[in-house]
Amino acid sequence: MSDRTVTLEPIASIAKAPLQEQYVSGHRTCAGCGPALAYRLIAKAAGKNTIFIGPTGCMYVANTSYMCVPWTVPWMHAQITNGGSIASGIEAAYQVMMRKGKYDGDFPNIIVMAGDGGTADIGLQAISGAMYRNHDILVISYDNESYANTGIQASSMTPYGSATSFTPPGITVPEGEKFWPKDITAMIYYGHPMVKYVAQASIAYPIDLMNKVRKALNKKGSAFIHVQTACPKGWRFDSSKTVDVAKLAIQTGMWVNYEIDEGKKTLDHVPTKREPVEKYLKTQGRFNHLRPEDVQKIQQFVDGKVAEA
Amino acid sequence: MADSKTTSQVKEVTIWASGVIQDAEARDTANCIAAAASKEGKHVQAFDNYIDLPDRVNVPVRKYARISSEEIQEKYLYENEHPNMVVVVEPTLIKGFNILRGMLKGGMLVVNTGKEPEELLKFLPNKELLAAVATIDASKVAEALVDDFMDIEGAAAGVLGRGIGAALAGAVAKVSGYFGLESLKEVVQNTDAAEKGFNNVKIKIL
Amino acid sequence: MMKGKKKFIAGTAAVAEAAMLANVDVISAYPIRPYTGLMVDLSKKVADGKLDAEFVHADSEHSQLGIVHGASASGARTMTGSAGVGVTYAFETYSPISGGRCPVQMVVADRTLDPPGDFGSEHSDVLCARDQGWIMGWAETPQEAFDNTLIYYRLGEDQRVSLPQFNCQDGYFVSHIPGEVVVPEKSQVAEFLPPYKLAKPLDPRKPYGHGPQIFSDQGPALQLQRAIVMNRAKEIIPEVVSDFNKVFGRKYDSYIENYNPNDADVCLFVNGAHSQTARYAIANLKAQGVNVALCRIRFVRPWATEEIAEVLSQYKAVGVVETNNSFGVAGQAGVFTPEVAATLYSLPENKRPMLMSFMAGLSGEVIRLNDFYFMAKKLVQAADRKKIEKPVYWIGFEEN
Amino acid sequence: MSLPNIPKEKQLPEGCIVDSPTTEQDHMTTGGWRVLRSVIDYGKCTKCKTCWISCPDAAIKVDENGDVNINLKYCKGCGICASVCPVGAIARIPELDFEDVSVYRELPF
Repeated sequence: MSDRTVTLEPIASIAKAPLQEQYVSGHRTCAGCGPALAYRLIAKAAGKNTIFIGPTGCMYVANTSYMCVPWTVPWMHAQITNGGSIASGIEAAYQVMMRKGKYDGDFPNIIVMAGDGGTADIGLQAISGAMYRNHDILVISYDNESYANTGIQASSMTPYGSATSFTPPGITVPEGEKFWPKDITAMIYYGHPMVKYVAQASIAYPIDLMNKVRKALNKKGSAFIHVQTACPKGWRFDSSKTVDVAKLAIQTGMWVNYEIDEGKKTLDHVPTKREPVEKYLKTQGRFNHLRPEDVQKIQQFVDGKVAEA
Repeated sequence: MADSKTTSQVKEVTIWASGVIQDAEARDTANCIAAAASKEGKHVQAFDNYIDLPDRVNVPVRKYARISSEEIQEKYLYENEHPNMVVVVEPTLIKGFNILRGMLKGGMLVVNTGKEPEELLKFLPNKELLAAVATIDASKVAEALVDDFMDIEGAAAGVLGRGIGAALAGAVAKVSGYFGLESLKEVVQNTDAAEKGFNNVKIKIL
Repeated sequence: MMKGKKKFIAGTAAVAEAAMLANVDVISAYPIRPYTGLMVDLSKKVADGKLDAEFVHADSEHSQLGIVHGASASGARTMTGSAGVGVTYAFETYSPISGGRCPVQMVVADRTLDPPGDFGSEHSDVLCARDQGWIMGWAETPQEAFDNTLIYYRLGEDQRVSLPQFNCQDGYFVSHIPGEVVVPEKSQVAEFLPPYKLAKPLDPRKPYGHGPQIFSDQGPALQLQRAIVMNRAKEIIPEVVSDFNKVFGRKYDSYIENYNPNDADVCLFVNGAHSQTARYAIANLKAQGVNVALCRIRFVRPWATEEIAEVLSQYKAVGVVETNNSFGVAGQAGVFTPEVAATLYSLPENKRPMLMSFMAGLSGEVIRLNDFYFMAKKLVQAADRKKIEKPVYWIGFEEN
Repeated sequence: MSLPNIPKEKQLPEGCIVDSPTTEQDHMTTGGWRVLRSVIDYGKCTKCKTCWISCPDAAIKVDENGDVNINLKYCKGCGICASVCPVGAIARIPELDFEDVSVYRELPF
């Protein structure tokens, strides 16, 4: 396997974060877009020697219309189905081209930015294939918990009890979304023995997110990061609250930051006193319809998840 | 050959709004206008701008209503090419965008704001296109904002005129005369807002 | 001169030899009968160090195509392949690859689509993708499969074209029945096929964005762009084929092989492997005093409209051997009949032959000499009577 | 077969492969979206750069003195900066209260 000559150093603080932007101003994402913030931080952490693969999703449609490409680094569209396989092909190409002397640059960071649907639903097969084959790539799932660009339809990572335009609450289905979301990070880690690094991160903790990206890129082989990216359009909150909602997700246990590095699991940002989930649910219009028993159910689910984390 | 631009009898109403937050309201405004004119036997269309999709928070979105005494021949257009009337749900948009694009001389502008019509003129570099500018504080008279997840692009419209759409359509009725207040009241739920929109609109003839 | 080593191998193995000589960089594989042998051969060549390439065993055909798409966009020469429902499973990827102008090569040993569950050859699988902006054509023999591999790389990678290619062969007939293949020397291949160089690869040292969305009014120009380069591919085929013939000592026609052209009144229009049997049938008939010609196309895409029209204009009746299904299609046969009909329509009426279709070679059915005799008889009858009695014959279901 | 030529004004890069920007993407300015303008009180600002790191649009620039500045050409007015500011140094003021037209666009968005 071709080696990188450059190791990405950890970023100590906001003050030490690189000023250079790789995901630049001038894109069509929502005001207050969580995925766009994640994209910017990830690109910043990865730096210049990077290739992004963008499977169809918000970060393709909202970013690139009208021939926009707000990346200073190479970017390639993939179908929503095949972010994992296109990245595999790029990685394979660089391996062989460097071996054959057809490319004399440094081995690039190859990053797939897939949405929750492009990771856990329609894109799962290609990503799982890439992880199984241990291509030297980083797959990031920017999880805004729905198909947002098409008008907020439920994905398999939409939380229980969300109202989406495919899971509207009504007399027969008062809770809206009836199913519990897939645990994609666990699926990737426990289902792919060659994957040595997976992490969950949040836009509420930008330095942690950037350092996880750097750690993942420094690994040889496949790595996976699942980033919760609050979505003002889909979750129905004011665009100024994107980071606040993301933080509340951690404080209530609705989202847990952790990493598994070569088998060692570390929990991050564990709240000293966990807030009730209701506090989080109240901030978002998608949960407006929930009855006390639904909230109770979610609280139990979260309690269980936190207990086993 | 006939020129489709000059032979068209269609009155075009373009509604500008801030994405996501006012998306449903703007669509509702277009639907109210079309439904009211239809009550009077007019040929109508109401549709979303498709080109600017996906809808995003704060992005300018456009909705269109088209009213004609004769059958509308070119039904499949993406945009109103020459709006006779422009309605602005989020007043700030007049600063950032040429909301009068395509307008021929003699057009009308209705803005959802508590400000006086005169105050807006400084933000309109092409104000010479306008025959009238009007303001209505629709957000104030209607109070409620429609916030319905199912009211998104492509889905069938539900109840019309629950929120500020009724008030804005009322103002449009007064300013344009394309349809009467009574017809509007027949199609909207919030008849009070429609009436207030009609009565409270401040018009400045230019 | 025909230099090189003679081998006795089948079509998929022949392509593997060609891929090795083309020094392909990235290969993506997924098994499905009858093309799998290609990848079995290639994986061994890579494992044995005879070919320095990345051999990626994918999780599906769809991912196979994704892998070569990404690799090709990065500047690597690529090969993938499939058959039957595998070809259709990957369908989503075809237009993005040609639209992104990545000259991927996909080898198809064709196979009937399900149902019926059937391993046999039928051209229906990859013909579904004939409108996706890919160069497409069939080999008649393992030798031609070998040769087409190099010809397609040269044509598709030409920067005036930059389009992906379906390098097709009849499943089982060509893919599994060995024939003599002259494998040329490395130096000859190097003379014919320059190294792959993409105009704007994914390269952090000179970044580009590949495939953003566009304004709705920009779409038509991009579609026209693809039409123009497909047209250009057609224009440079003679240049490529003539170079190939010169370097390797072969005698390929550019677009059409017209066998026994001069004495015949009628012509069989055939694509792929069955043309070999047709040629023997025509020779046998000629010995009995019955004259039939053969028109075998070397490319389905780009379709050589003028050239095919010119060849067929010599005849009074043309019989299209379909080898594929297109249920409910104009003419109620397969996809070739409407294409030939449209081609003939460019001719003046007095030069336009009558047109018949023969549904044959479906679901792996062998087209026998007797079947071709039957088709010849129907064609000659139509030419003599100046009248088509029946436009479509389903071979095997017709009374004599 | 002859096909029409693509006139110059309609020509697009082959395969829709376009040049990457270097510092900003000027043909997609987004300042016109803004309803509320963020205004920094430099008297309160501690230069912690929390606003800078939290901006999805990279519309906050850090100058050579470490001061943060809002790039009105691109700021969509989401208000995250004001929400995350630990000292409350960022106010949100209606854009219409300002007379300057920062952006004026014809093209879609």
